[in-house]
Amino acid sequence: MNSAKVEIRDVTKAFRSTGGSQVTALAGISLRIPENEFLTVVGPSGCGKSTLLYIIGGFLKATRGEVLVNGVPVTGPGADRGIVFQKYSLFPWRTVMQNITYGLEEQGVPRAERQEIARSYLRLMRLEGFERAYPRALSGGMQQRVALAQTLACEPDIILMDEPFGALDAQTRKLMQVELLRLWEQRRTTIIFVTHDVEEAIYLGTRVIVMTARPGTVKHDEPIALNIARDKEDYMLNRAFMELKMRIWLNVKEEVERYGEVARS
Amino acid sequence: MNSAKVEIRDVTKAFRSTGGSQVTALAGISLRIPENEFLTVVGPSGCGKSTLLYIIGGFLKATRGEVLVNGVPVTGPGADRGIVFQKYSLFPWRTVMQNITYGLEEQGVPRAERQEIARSYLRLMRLEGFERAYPRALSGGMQQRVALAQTLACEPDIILMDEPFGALDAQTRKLMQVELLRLWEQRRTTIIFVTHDVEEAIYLGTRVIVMTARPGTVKHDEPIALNIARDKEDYMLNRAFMELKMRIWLNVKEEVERYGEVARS
Amino acid sequence: AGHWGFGVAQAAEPVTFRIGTAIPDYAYAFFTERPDILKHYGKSYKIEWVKFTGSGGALSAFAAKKVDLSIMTILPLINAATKYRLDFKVIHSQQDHGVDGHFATTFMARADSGVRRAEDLKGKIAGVNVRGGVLDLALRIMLMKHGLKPDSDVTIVEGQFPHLGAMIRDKKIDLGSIIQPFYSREQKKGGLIDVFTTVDAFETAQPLSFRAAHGSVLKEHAAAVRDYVDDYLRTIAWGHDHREEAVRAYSKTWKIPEETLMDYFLTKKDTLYRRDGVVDVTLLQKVVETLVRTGFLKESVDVSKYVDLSFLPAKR
Amino acid sequence: MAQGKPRVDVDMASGSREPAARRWAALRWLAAGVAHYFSVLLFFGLWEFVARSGWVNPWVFPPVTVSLAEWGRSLATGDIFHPMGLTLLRALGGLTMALGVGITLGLLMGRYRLVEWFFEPLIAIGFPAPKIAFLPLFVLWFGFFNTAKVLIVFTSCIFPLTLYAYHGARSVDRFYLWSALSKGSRGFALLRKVVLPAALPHIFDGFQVALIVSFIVAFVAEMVTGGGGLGFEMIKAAQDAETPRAFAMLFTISLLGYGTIKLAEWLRALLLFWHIEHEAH
Amino acid sequence: MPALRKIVVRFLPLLLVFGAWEALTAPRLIPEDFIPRFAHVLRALGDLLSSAEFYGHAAASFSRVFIGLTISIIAGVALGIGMAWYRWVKRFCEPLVVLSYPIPKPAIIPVFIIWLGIGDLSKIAVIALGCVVPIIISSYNATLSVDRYLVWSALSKGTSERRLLRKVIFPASLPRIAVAIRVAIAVAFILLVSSEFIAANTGLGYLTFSYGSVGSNDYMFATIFLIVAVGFSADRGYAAVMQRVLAWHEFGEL
Ligand SMILES: Nc1ncnc2c1ncn2[C@@H]1O[C@H](COP(=O)(O)OP(=O)(O)OP(=O)(O)O)[C@@H](O)[C@H]1O
Ligand SMILES: Nc1ncnc2c1ncn2[C@@H]1O[C@H](COP(=O)(O)OP(=O)(O)OP(=O)(O)O)[C@@H](O)[C@H]1O
Ligand SMILES: [Mg+2]
Ligand SMILES: [Mg+2]
Repeated sequence: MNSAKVEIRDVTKAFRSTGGSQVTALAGISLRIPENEFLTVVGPSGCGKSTLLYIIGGFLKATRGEVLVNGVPVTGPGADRGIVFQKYSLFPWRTVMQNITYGLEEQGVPRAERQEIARSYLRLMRLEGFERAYPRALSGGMQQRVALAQTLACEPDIILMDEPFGALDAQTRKLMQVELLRLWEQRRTTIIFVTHDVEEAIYLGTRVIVMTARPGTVKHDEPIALNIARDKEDYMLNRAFMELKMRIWLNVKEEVERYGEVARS
Repeated sequence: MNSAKVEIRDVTKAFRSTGGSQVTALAGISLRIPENEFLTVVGPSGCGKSTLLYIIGGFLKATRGEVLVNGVPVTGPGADRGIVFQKYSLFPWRTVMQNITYGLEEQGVPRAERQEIARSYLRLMRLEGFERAYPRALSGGMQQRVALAQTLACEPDIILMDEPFGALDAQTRKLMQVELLRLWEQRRTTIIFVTHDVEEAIYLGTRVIVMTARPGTVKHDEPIALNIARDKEDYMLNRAFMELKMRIWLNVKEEVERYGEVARS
Repeated sequence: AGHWGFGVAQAAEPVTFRIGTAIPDYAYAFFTERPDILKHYGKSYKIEWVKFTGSGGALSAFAAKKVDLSIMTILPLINAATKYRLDFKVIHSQQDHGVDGHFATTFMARADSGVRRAEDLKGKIAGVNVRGGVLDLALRIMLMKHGLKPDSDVTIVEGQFPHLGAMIRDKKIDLGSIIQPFYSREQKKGGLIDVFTTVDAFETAQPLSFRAAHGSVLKEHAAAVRDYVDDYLRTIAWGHDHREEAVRAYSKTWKIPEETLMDYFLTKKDTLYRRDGVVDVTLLQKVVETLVRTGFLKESVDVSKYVDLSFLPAKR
Repeated sequence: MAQGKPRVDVDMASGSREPAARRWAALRWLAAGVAHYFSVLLFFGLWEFVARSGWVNPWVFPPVTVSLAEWGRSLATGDIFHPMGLTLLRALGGLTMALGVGITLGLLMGRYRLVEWFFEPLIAIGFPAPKIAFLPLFVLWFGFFNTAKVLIVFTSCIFPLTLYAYHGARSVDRFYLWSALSKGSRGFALLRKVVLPAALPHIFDGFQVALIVSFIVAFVAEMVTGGGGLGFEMIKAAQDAETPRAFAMLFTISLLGYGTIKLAEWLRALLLFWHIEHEAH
Repeated sequence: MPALRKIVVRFLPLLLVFGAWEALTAPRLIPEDFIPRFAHVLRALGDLLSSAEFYGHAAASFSRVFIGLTISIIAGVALGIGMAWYRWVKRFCEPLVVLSYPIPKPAIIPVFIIWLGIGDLSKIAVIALGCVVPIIISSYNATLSVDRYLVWSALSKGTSERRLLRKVIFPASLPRIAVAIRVAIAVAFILLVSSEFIAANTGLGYLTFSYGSVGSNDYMFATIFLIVAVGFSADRGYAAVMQRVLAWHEFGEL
């Protein structure tokens, strides 16, 4: 069974911190993510979620273990894996429009087409009228939406998202979730999506993973039946959904509390 | 009736953007915030919530109107108004410990006492073991918690918080909420708290404000009976809570959708 | 510059001489201001002037063959001959010190300082334009002759020519080497007295500066060089004969006020610009011998080997 | 391999070394050293070749080996140490004074409109002025010896230092300032605790530039006004047509500068370890 | 009128300096042999500006400055970024580059003369070599401090490592390189004088030395004044251009 789109094999990551001591962010984490999976990841703050994404992205090297994409070990960043960072880093010297077209430019998409694609994303992200603004003139949520558009516009095979809706209001977030699902269904992309919102994790994911407190590994791995949440408007009141939510929530809670004790002891 | 702790009088803020056009972020917003109020603010992304906080903080000047604190017009930043920024800017040249003690240092608190206070916040924020780490070695959520501690440690009269729990996992967020409420009750601080999470707004606030889409004004102003949420563990299932939540949610939704139409037209 | 002779048509092209010179230069002023008084300029030769701030820089450019002709003074001549081992000849004189009662660089002191002779300098500070230069040597020779040890009995410092006078007045130094046009100015201001001159130091009048040329240039362009020297002497004659016009031209080039120039330029108060362009080898050799005698030069140099006066025109 | 690209933390795994491997390591270290200075060796090789080829007068442009030999001689006899000390004293003396004044002024200009209004145009007009032209005035006022030269170094260094500090102070992230202001920092404390550290990368750029300027200006001042030191020795050697000796002086200043620049880089890494630039090292 | 007042206020510091200059020199508090009266300098400047020959000198100098500066900017940015980004570039270039920093450029003019001749080339080399120092230093340090998320973002969008330099590293470092260029511009004008120190056919630096060595201080200062004035204008012009180029950059508030 080697059809995994992304395979994480026993990845450990240790950071050397100032003072020489070590922080182990990830400890022997293994995961197989098949093509077209929408994997959502939840876990206590500081447990290594971002670090995991950076390793899959090829930005950081694992201290031990490896990540395979399409069966090939990752050695560095590539255009097959798009990423939206937690702190949505836009290019400050590029306007909103130029930020969105960046990846297209790099792919050699002709100018006119680039503009057109970007304009459709501007609409999608409800940023019309800000084409020519520079990032510093945008609110936090607006910047985050530009970052989203920037990555989605490239149509990468695999998308890594680190709390991509964190700075959005509830309603805009909802809209974005719907759009993201639509794109995912259309493009059959593989998505790894870090979030703090358990409901979001269940609503979006085809599988939810709960990570343990630092050092992070997989604590809980739950496949989600598509029909639980996505089909109905009132899924929040659905019994199965609520049970699922409670189960995941308790898992996270356990970890947060455990960590509190670990740290205190 | 001049007992308002913070009074916002017809504040308008227009930014001149590159290209010479203007963006009106706030349009004639007026608010009276009595002492010891816990005001939570929700509203569509980009509606001017951060801008409002910056104006109260004295960092930005209103284009028109003024802000009074204790009846005195605000002319600049002051130690009476603490702030936690949306993009939690820690001083990168200071360790976690030094970041937390910064404000105390400025208040002339003696060293030993500073250390002690900081250590209690470290515990509160579950950051033990990271005293000597520099901000760049922290995860997003950890940085946010340091920023929280940094501001809370100063014990300001008024605290302005811009999505201070945005980068925290659900469980840690819960813990922080409880701690924040405890501090608020103890210290009788006035808090203005921007959030995207409607539940959080209701749970924490003594009053919730929904802002309109850009240009921002007050769309909806709802006092919250304290007993709705805070007293019970299972408040989420409480009927009054759910109704309230729905009401606020619909208000935000309306604004987001209206903006979509405004922008599209 | 490359200038190969290529048959008859090419021979008519004027040769370009790159001439290294110091500031201020006599010839440069008249060649550029009054080309009308020249006879061959632009016909058999042209000039590209390169102005140097010191004779040291001029010498290294000359040695590197970046100039064809160059100003030279006694120490660079000795260096060119003994250290760089260049093939060159001095072809005409420029300025002479002390000949015929003409001006020689004068070491001056404040009238009220008590310094009247070299021996009064014990414990004092003396300023020269550049240590290791010819004036520095003159000062040292003078001090030694009067039983003083340079550097221990007398501190020697550097100052630029235009400032030495003011430094003496300002009591920063007690003695300074003053050349023209500053000598005239200081005299006019008063309050300074002459202590000694280079003639006293070297015990002889000296050719101060002269023009040298590479052997190869002299060989390849003998005729053009001759024409150049002829024109050069023409400017000198013209200057002596039309002093007022000369003052104007010189002032225009170097921005020295005309009234200052009128006071000394081309008179006995000035260094001598010889009409015949002859370099007095005997005097020059005497300077060398003094340097050898006082230990500033390890071995003597036969100056005559480096002087070739055959490019001077036959007596007019 | 790209230096910037990895930007990963250093590999943690570093096993203990076998004695046999240690010899290899030593050899590799030597090879790396040669490789590191390859450009210098190449340059010297080229110089040697050209100087011996007969294209230039070897007395005017002596082979590098001759110059190095002369340099070695002056090091061996120790007669270079006195001028070296003089130049070092003047350069670093002037620089130290300029550091204090320049950085303070620059930071003040960056934070206070009034200071900026007054000094910014003066800096802009004073910077391109050739300071050397004012050396005689310095000599008149401050004498022939060290003071005038130290002061000319000071005046030359102060401009880049101020300008870099000024721009550094101007580009401090406004959230740092806001954060500090809302915690009660004002005036000098704000300057020292926030503006200074935040501007430190800029300030260090300025320091590195000023360091080089100080060496150059001290040397040139000695060339022009004498009074001992490497610059004076070099001009004297040039006058006496002792070209190898002149080059020896240049080697000395170059190596002295190299040492201090490396020291400054080390200091930079030490003081800016918190800054992201440190991660790339 | 308000416009005029604004200009006066803006340039008041300069007027004060010139005023102080005149005030100190007019009653001869500073000997005229060192610094002439400001009024005399202006007179000399007027005289120089009315002679055609002078413009030749100015053109020669400023074109050298321009060329030298351009070379130094291109080479400095390339070297600085290259040394920070590619280990082998740093390995190969750094020792030679750093060893060459502290070499006093005026001192090696004779060597330049041997290799590049007496003409423009040796002077351009002096200017370029001097100006390149701040630019290399700043581009090197700025490159090292480029936000790594920006680099990662670009890499994951298919930017090749070589393009990365142009698309991300350069623009991200630009605010700091811009400061270095501002410094380099000033240095270029200083070196304009030094580069013509030892040998020259033409140029304002040559005029400075020649007038200085015959004690024509008013003329000497007039040339310096002009150099400085042009340097100042260049600085202002550059600042205006940079303000537009760096419109995206967030400057700290005053
Ligand atoms: N550059 C670094 N140097 C040292 N330690 C680091 C570095 N980056 C991350 N860490 C540590 O690794 C751990 C995991 O960090 P990471 O950013 O992956 O957490 P996270 O799960 O994304 O948390 P959050 O939800 O708060 O964003 C943290 O404890 C952090 O302190
Ligand atoms: N410096 C600036 N220059 C120009 N426009 C600005 C500037 N800062 C903010 N704006 C504009 O003002 C509006 C309000 O911004 P603000 O940051 O207050 O929004 P917000 O309500 O905090 O949004 P979010 O929830 O996304 O953080 C936005 O449309 C933004 O584009
Ligand atoms: Mg994270
Ligand atoms: Mg905001």
